[in-house]
This record gives sequence, structure tokens and C-alpha cells, in this order.
Amino acid sequence: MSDAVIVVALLLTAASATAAVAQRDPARQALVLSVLGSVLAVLFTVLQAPDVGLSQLAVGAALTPLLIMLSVRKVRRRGRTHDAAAKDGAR
Amino acid sequence: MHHLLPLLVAVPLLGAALLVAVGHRLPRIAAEITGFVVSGATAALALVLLLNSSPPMVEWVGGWLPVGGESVGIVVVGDGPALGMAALVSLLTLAALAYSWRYFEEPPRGHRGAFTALMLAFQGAMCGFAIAGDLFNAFVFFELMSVTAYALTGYRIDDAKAVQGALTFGVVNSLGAYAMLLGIGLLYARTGELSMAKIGRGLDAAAGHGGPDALVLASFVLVLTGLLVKAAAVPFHFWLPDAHAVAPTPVCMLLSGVMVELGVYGVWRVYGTVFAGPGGIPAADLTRALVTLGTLTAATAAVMCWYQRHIKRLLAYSTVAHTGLFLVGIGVLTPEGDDGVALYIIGHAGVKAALFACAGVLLDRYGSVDEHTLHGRARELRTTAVLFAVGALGLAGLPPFGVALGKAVTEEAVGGPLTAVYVAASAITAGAVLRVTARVFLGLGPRPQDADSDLETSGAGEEPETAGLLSRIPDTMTTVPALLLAAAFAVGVGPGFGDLVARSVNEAGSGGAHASVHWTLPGVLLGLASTALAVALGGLAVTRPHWTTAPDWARPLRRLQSGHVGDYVAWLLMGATVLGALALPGVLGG
Amino acid sequence: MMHVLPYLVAAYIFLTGCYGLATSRNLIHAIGCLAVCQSSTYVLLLAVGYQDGATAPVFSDLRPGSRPVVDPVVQALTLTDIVVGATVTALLLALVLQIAKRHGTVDPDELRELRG
Amino acid sequence: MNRLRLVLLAVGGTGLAALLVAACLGLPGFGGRSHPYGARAVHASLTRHTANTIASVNFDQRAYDTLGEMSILFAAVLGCVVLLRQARDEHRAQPQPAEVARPVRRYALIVLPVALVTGLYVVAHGQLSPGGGFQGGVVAATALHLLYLGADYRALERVRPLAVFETSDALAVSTYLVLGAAGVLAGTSFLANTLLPYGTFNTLSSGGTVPLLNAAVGMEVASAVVVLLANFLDQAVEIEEEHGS
Repeated sequence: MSDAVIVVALLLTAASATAAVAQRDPARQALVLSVLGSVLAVLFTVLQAPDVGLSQLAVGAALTPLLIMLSVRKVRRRGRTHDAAAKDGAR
Repeated sequence: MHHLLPLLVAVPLLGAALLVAVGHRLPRIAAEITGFVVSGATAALALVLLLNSSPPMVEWVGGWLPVGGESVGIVVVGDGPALGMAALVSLLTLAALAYSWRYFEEPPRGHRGAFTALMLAFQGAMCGFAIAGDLFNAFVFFELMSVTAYALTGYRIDDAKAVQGALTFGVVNSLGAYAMLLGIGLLYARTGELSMAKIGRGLDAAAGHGGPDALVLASFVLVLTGLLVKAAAVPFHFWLPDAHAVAPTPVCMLLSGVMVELGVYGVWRVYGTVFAGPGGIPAADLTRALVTLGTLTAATAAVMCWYQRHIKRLLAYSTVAHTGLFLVGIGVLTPEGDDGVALYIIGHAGVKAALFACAGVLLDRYGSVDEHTLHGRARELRTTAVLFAVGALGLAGLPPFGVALGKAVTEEAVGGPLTAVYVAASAITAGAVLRVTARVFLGLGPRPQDADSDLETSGAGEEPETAGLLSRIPDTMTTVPALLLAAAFAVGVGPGFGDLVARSVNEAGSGGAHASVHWTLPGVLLGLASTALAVALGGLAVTRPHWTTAPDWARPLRRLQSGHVGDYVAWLLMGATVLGALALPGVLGG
Repeated sequence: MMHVLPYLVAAYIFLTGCYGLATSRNLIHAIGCLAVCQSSTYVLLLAVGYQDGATAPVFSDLRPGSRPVVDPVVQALTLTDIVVGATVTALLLALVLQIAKRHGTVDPDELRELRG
Repeated sequence: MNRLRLVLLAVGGTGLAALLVAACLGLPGFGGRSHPYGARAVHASLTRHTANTIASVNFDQRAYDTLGEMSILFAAVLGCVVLLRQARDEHRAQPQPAEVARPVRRYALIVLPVALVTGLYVVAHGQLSPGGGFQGGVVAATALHLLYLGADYRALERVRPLAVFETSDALAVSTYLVLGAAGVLAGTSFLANTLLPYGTFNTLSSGGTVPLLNAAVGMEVASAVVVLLANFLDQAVEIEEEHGS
């Protein structure tokens, strides 16, 4: 029984890792990474590591994706204001 | 005494933490003095411990002494090489801090001690890595060292090249570190231990009479990948020129002077303690792997160094070439080789840091480190010119510099055709530095033509690191390189110093064999030969400028240095595969 | 199969992350891939420490010695590793932000400053 | 894409994959019984009255690793602060108060104290139950940022005096180091957990210095994450470049 759960968690981990790499849009990748973090947290709990699961949940599922989202937002906002400035200049 | 070992880490880190805690209230000068005092105290501690390192000390942090040979704690080692590296790190940090005295334009707002704090943390991390006797602990300090180095490299955020170089550095080194951690995981799975010595014994016990298997090979490859990335061996080296060319000068002094060498030291330590036994990687395979990669590194980097016009990048390639020579030296696995490399590293640290310091003077005086545009402009900087030229001669291995002694001993240890690699690589890199001296400081020869602009980094139009271009060079910026060169000189002439280094290195490794280290006639002649060759090459390059425009056969090599982080990652994987292939025969044979 | 599957999954995650890192066209995405690479180390370490039928090494509601527990050391190592990963990610993202400002792009193919 | 890179990737990746697969086949089977270090660590943890063995490994047996880990966090946060500082050609723009939907705001304001308390609870019980300074610190710090959702950015800035958090981050690291050095001053080892009584098994004060080190880590992590998030938020919301630079 527990073996089956571990196998499922492992396969889910591998699948979400693949998805995180395959998703080339960083904003969406942040969401997939968050899923990966949660799946890993589940896997760790199944592997009898609740401490690690908890921190993976806090870091992998929340903190890292949040930082990536903020970076994406900064880069996009930058792109927008610069485009606007370029248009102003062209006018 | 041995209880004091972890303080080598704790003191600089405490200094860094306190600087951050109260830094914004302190005047700038107080922050810099604090950094100086803390760094100096650590250096003094390292020297005191070093003088007491025979017989080697061992400390179990937290007092978890082994019971029946088993401990749950972390071991740190206080033998000659470990404490020697820690002392070298600390002294060089002190020099870099002195050099950067009132250096940067303005500290980041509200974080007056930030640069000094990062330097102290970097020092603590390097000391921690040097004395680590536990593989996971070594990884932790390896990461701390990397993290501080990334931040310091990207310190000048206004500079587009600096942030790009720092990111490349960060990605490649972090990937290397994760590979190393995978290797540590594999070793833990096999032996159930983390202390290096215990892992080594565990591998021997697990192998029985069978010799190493695929798991040992894989863990060897993964751990060495991490260390060789740090040591910038071909083909893991691409990050180094990109990072060293853009880091602030005081940081370059540390990166080139000791951090890269700590990678070599790590290879020596890990192989000697973990993989040297019958259950590890056979000596012949290690020699094949390190000598091949080391020779390739020296050859590639010497060529790349010769065709550079960006002076800091040129110096960075010369560091890569010398790391190749260090790897060959430890790869032959003889006591003499280890001694030679130890001396070589000490001498090289002084010389290379001094050269970077002089390049920093150019950058801050003229806002450029480009050999072409600076042609003849630095005639007024007489002192710096002399220092740069002396540094170049030291780099070539002119007796009696410490570099020459180390090189001579290593050359004797490797013997045969490999000697030619040493002479050629040091002569070519030193020749390039002499060429720069002649062109930039003396204005000799015609001004070289620009070519291949899509394949090179020019180094012109850089931002100075000080507040505006310097009209006058502060005394610290000439005293520090002068002292460093004097130290490198003293390493070679100090009576008995070579023997002292050799004894402490051999006490820690080399199976108790003791080699005596002194100047020999062939060694002196080889040193003179490579110096003469360097002078000749430099002279030829100045009088015949087409010698320094890259020929067609060098173009593909230059194209590999593409500045693209994806390429570097692909090369890292390739390098791991090559390393595995080079070490494979012993595993198959076993 | 079961006795090697977790290790193989770890190896697969590492290599997948490397592939993504090498072929990435966006530096933020590349940093995400680096985080994927690192998660392989967590999986490997915890898989190494697992023991069939054992429970978590926390004795607040477990009588010591009554049941086997999994290896606590690898868990402590993984905890350290997770912190390291998060901080490295943050630092590298900070550098990416500066690259976006100074180069106007986060596509590694368009960064052409450092070559040769 | 570059042909050479794909070739390298294919060859290098295949080689490394082959090596790793061969190594995996040589590993002891998953779920095996032999964990010598682990068994010793459990034993050592029980002799020092620490119920959560992982806390004992992190803050006692391998506390030196945790020192390194803490320093990495400290150095990385300092690095981020330095790297994300306001450059010469940037200025700060006061962000517009964003409209947040009412239910979101109410949800955030309710969850915030709960999350904060949970974080502190997790920190405090580190040596007893799963969790500890690290996990609790992250939870508490992230919870504070619910204010961004619940109120607005300026409210967040008021309750988040950054300089204080930076100082407390540094002070927490100093505390850890001083606690470690106390061992040396007392004539034993760095980070030796022999100075305080080990207390009664399974209570909050058990484990000697473990709860103190755990608290230092909790304080450090919470402050560090606050500073980290603040710097990224600043970039995303406030700092703007001068146009035409």
C-alpha cells in the first residue's frame, strides 16, 4: 500500500518537473513550480519526512514561485514603460 | 588549541553580521577599519594555528568526540594544507581590503558596511571550506563561498557586463554544486557516513577485493565536477573569464588568487581522503583524468590569453592556464608534486593578485582596461609599470620568485614531456602580460589594429570603480601590489620556507613520504628559460603586431567562449561525461 | 523496479533540469530550471534515508525503540539544501532583474557582451 | 538553436545519464535497513532529551552545518539588498493604492494573524514536533506579506520597517555565533551543547541549547525572508528607471 503511494508521488514529481521545464513562459512556469513544490512536499511526507515536507511547502510551493512572479512582473513592467517611452519618442 | 579551529569561520562571519547590524550608523571609515581588524585577527589566528599544526589537529565541532571510532558530529581538520590555505585566504583578504580602502564611490544607501561585510563573509566561507573534514560541510561552505562571490561579482550593478558575468558565474557554479551534492548523496548511500575519512574507509570496506564499481565512479565524477567547475578546468572553465573580467578589482584579487585554487585544493583533499583507497578510483585513472584535463586547460587558456586585449580578461585566462598546471601537478600523485603545487599556489596568489591590483589602477585612472586604446597612455604611471613588469616576470617563473620554486619542484615531479607544458604555458601567459606592459606603460611598438570585433571583448569604455576617474593614484593602490610581490619573492628566497611547506603538506597527505624542497640547477635553468621565452614572445608581439591578431585556427576556440549560459551548461554535462570516460578503465578492469 | 525507481527519478529530474537550463530562451525560466535540478538532490537524499515500514524520527508521541525510524541525518541535510536552494534562486533572480535593466532583454541569445 | 550546443547536450546528457543509471543500479535497494549514521543520530538525540531527532541533528549534532546554512541565507539576503539597491539612474515612484476585492481583503486580514501565530508556534516547538525555526520563520514572514493583499503596499511598508528587519537578521546570526563561541570560552568545543541542562524530555525547554539556536534561526529566517520579499516587491512596484537612459 505505502509502496503504491510512493510510486504515485514519485511519478507525479517526475511529471511536474518535466512540465516545469517544458513550460517556457516564466509566469506559468512559476505556477508549475508551485505544483512541483507541493507534490514534493507530499512525497517527502510519504517518505516519513514531515519536517522537510513542511519547509518544501513553505519554500518550494510559496516563496520561490512568489519571487519568480515578482521578477516576471518587474521585467514585464519594465518592458511596458520602455515601449511607451519609445512610442513617445517616436511621436 | 584545536578548539579554536571553527573560530576561523566564526570570527569573520561575526564581523560581517555586526557590520550589517550597526553599519548604517557607523561612519564609513569605522566600517572599513572594523573589516580590516576582523580580517587581520582571523589572519593572525590562522597563522598561530598553522604554526601549531604539526602534528595535524582534528576538532569535532560541538564536542561530539568519536565513541568507539564513531561520531555524529562534524569534523574539521587543522593540518598544514588546510590551515595554510586558510592563512593564505585571510592574508589576501586583508590585502584586498587594504587595496579597496575608501575605494568605491559610495556605499549603497543605508548599507555602509555592505561591501566589507560581504568580503568578510567570503573570507569566512573560504576558511570554512579549507578546514572542512566532512563532505557535506564542505558543500555548505562551498555554497557560502559561491553565494558571496556571485554577489560581489555583480556588485557594480550599473555595469551591464558585470551583472551578466555574475549570472553566468552563478548558474554554472550552482549547477556544479548540485552535481557535487548528488555525488555526496551517492556516497552516503554506499557508506552511510559523511566524514571524508570515514567515507574513504567505507568505500574500501564495501569494495572488499572487488575494486570500485559504477557507483564509486559516478560519485567521483559528480563530486569532481563540482570542484573542477570551481577550479575552472577545461571544459568547465567558461564562466571564469566572464566573471573575473567584470568583478570589482579587490574581488578579482581574491577570486583569481585563492578561490579558484581552493577548487584544486578540494580535488586534492577529496581524492586523497575519500577516493585514494583500494575501494576508490585507482591512481592511474586519476592521473590520466587530471593530467589530460590539466594539459588541455593549460593549452586552451594559454592560447586564449595570448589573443586577449581586455587586460583583466587576459589575466583571468592566465589564471585558468595556471590552474591547469596545478591540476597536472597534483594529478601525478607524488609528494614532490603536492609540495610543488602548494608553493606554486602561494607564489601565484601573490603575483596574480598584484597584477589584478595594477590592472585596477588602469581602470580607475583611465576608465579602460583595453590594451589597444590604452596604447602608450600609461607612461606616467612609473611605479605601476614597474610593478606590472615585475609581476609578469614572476608569473613567468623568474627565479627566485616563489612561483619559480613551486614550478621547478612541480616540473621535476611530473618529468618528461609535461615539463614542456609548464614552460610553454607560463611563458605564453607571462609573454602576454609583458606585451601589455610594453604597449600600455611604455608605448612601444605600433598601435595594434582592431579586428574580429564580433569575437572579442574589448575592455574599452568601462566605468571606473572609484568615485570618478582618479587623477592621482592613492598610496594604498601601489603599496598593496608591491607588498604582494615582495611576499611572492620572499616565498622563493626565505630560507627553509620551501621545506617548511613541504613538510606540512607531506604530513597531511602523501602517505607519510617526505620530499625535500630546494632550488636545483635544472629548476633554475627551466625558470630562466621560460622567462627568456616570455620576454622574447612579448618583444615579438610588440614589434610584429600581427602576431597578436588571432589566426584562423584559433577562431573556433574563441567562438566557444560565447558568453551564452546555455552553452556553458552543455559543456558542463560534456565535461562530466569526459571525466567519467577518462576514469572508466580502472572501474572496468577492477 | 521499486528498489531503484526513486533514484532513477532523481537522476531523471536532474537531467531534465539541465536540458531546460541549456535550451532556455528566458533567464527567469532558466533559474526555474535550476531549481528543478536542485529538487533532484532532495529526492535522492530522502530516498537514500528511507526505510520500509519505518516512521518519522520524531519521538514526541512515539516511545523510543518501539518502531524503526527513517534516517534523520538525510532529512537534516535536505533541510539545509532547501534553504540553500531558495537563497541561490533569490540571488540569481536579483541578477536577472539587473540584466533586464542593463541589457533590455532576458533572452540569453541576445546577450552578446562577453565573448572570445 | 546552436547545433554545437545540441550535440554537446546530447552526448554529455547521454553519458551522464548512463553513468547515473549504472550508479543507481549499484545503490543499496530503496527502503533498506542499514543507516549507521542515522541510528547513531537517533541515539544521540535521545541522550540529549531532544524529541525531534531532526532538530537535534540540525541544532546540536550538525549545528555547524546550520551555521553555514544560516550564513548562506544571511549573505544571500545581503547580496540581494546590494544588487537590488536603487541605481544611479532610477527613482522611486509612489505606487497607486490598488483596488483589492473585498472578499480577498477580508480573507487576507483573517488569515494573517492565524498564519503569524502558526509560524511562531512552529518555531517554538521545533525540538518537539516537525517544524522549527526555519519552517516557522518562512511562514511568519510570508504571512506578513498578506498585508499586501489585505490592505495595500503602504500599509505593508508601515508595519515593515526594513532597517529593523535587516538589523534583527544580522543580530540573529550574531547570537548564533556567540552561542557557539561560548563553548570555546567555556573551554569546550565550538557550538558544544554542554552548558545548559538538557531538561525534561518532550517539554519546550528540553535539549539544552537546541531551543536557543532554533529561536535564533527562526528570527533570522523570518527577518531575512521579509527583507528578501521587500526588495523584490520594491523592484516590482516602486523602483522605476529614468526614461531615455
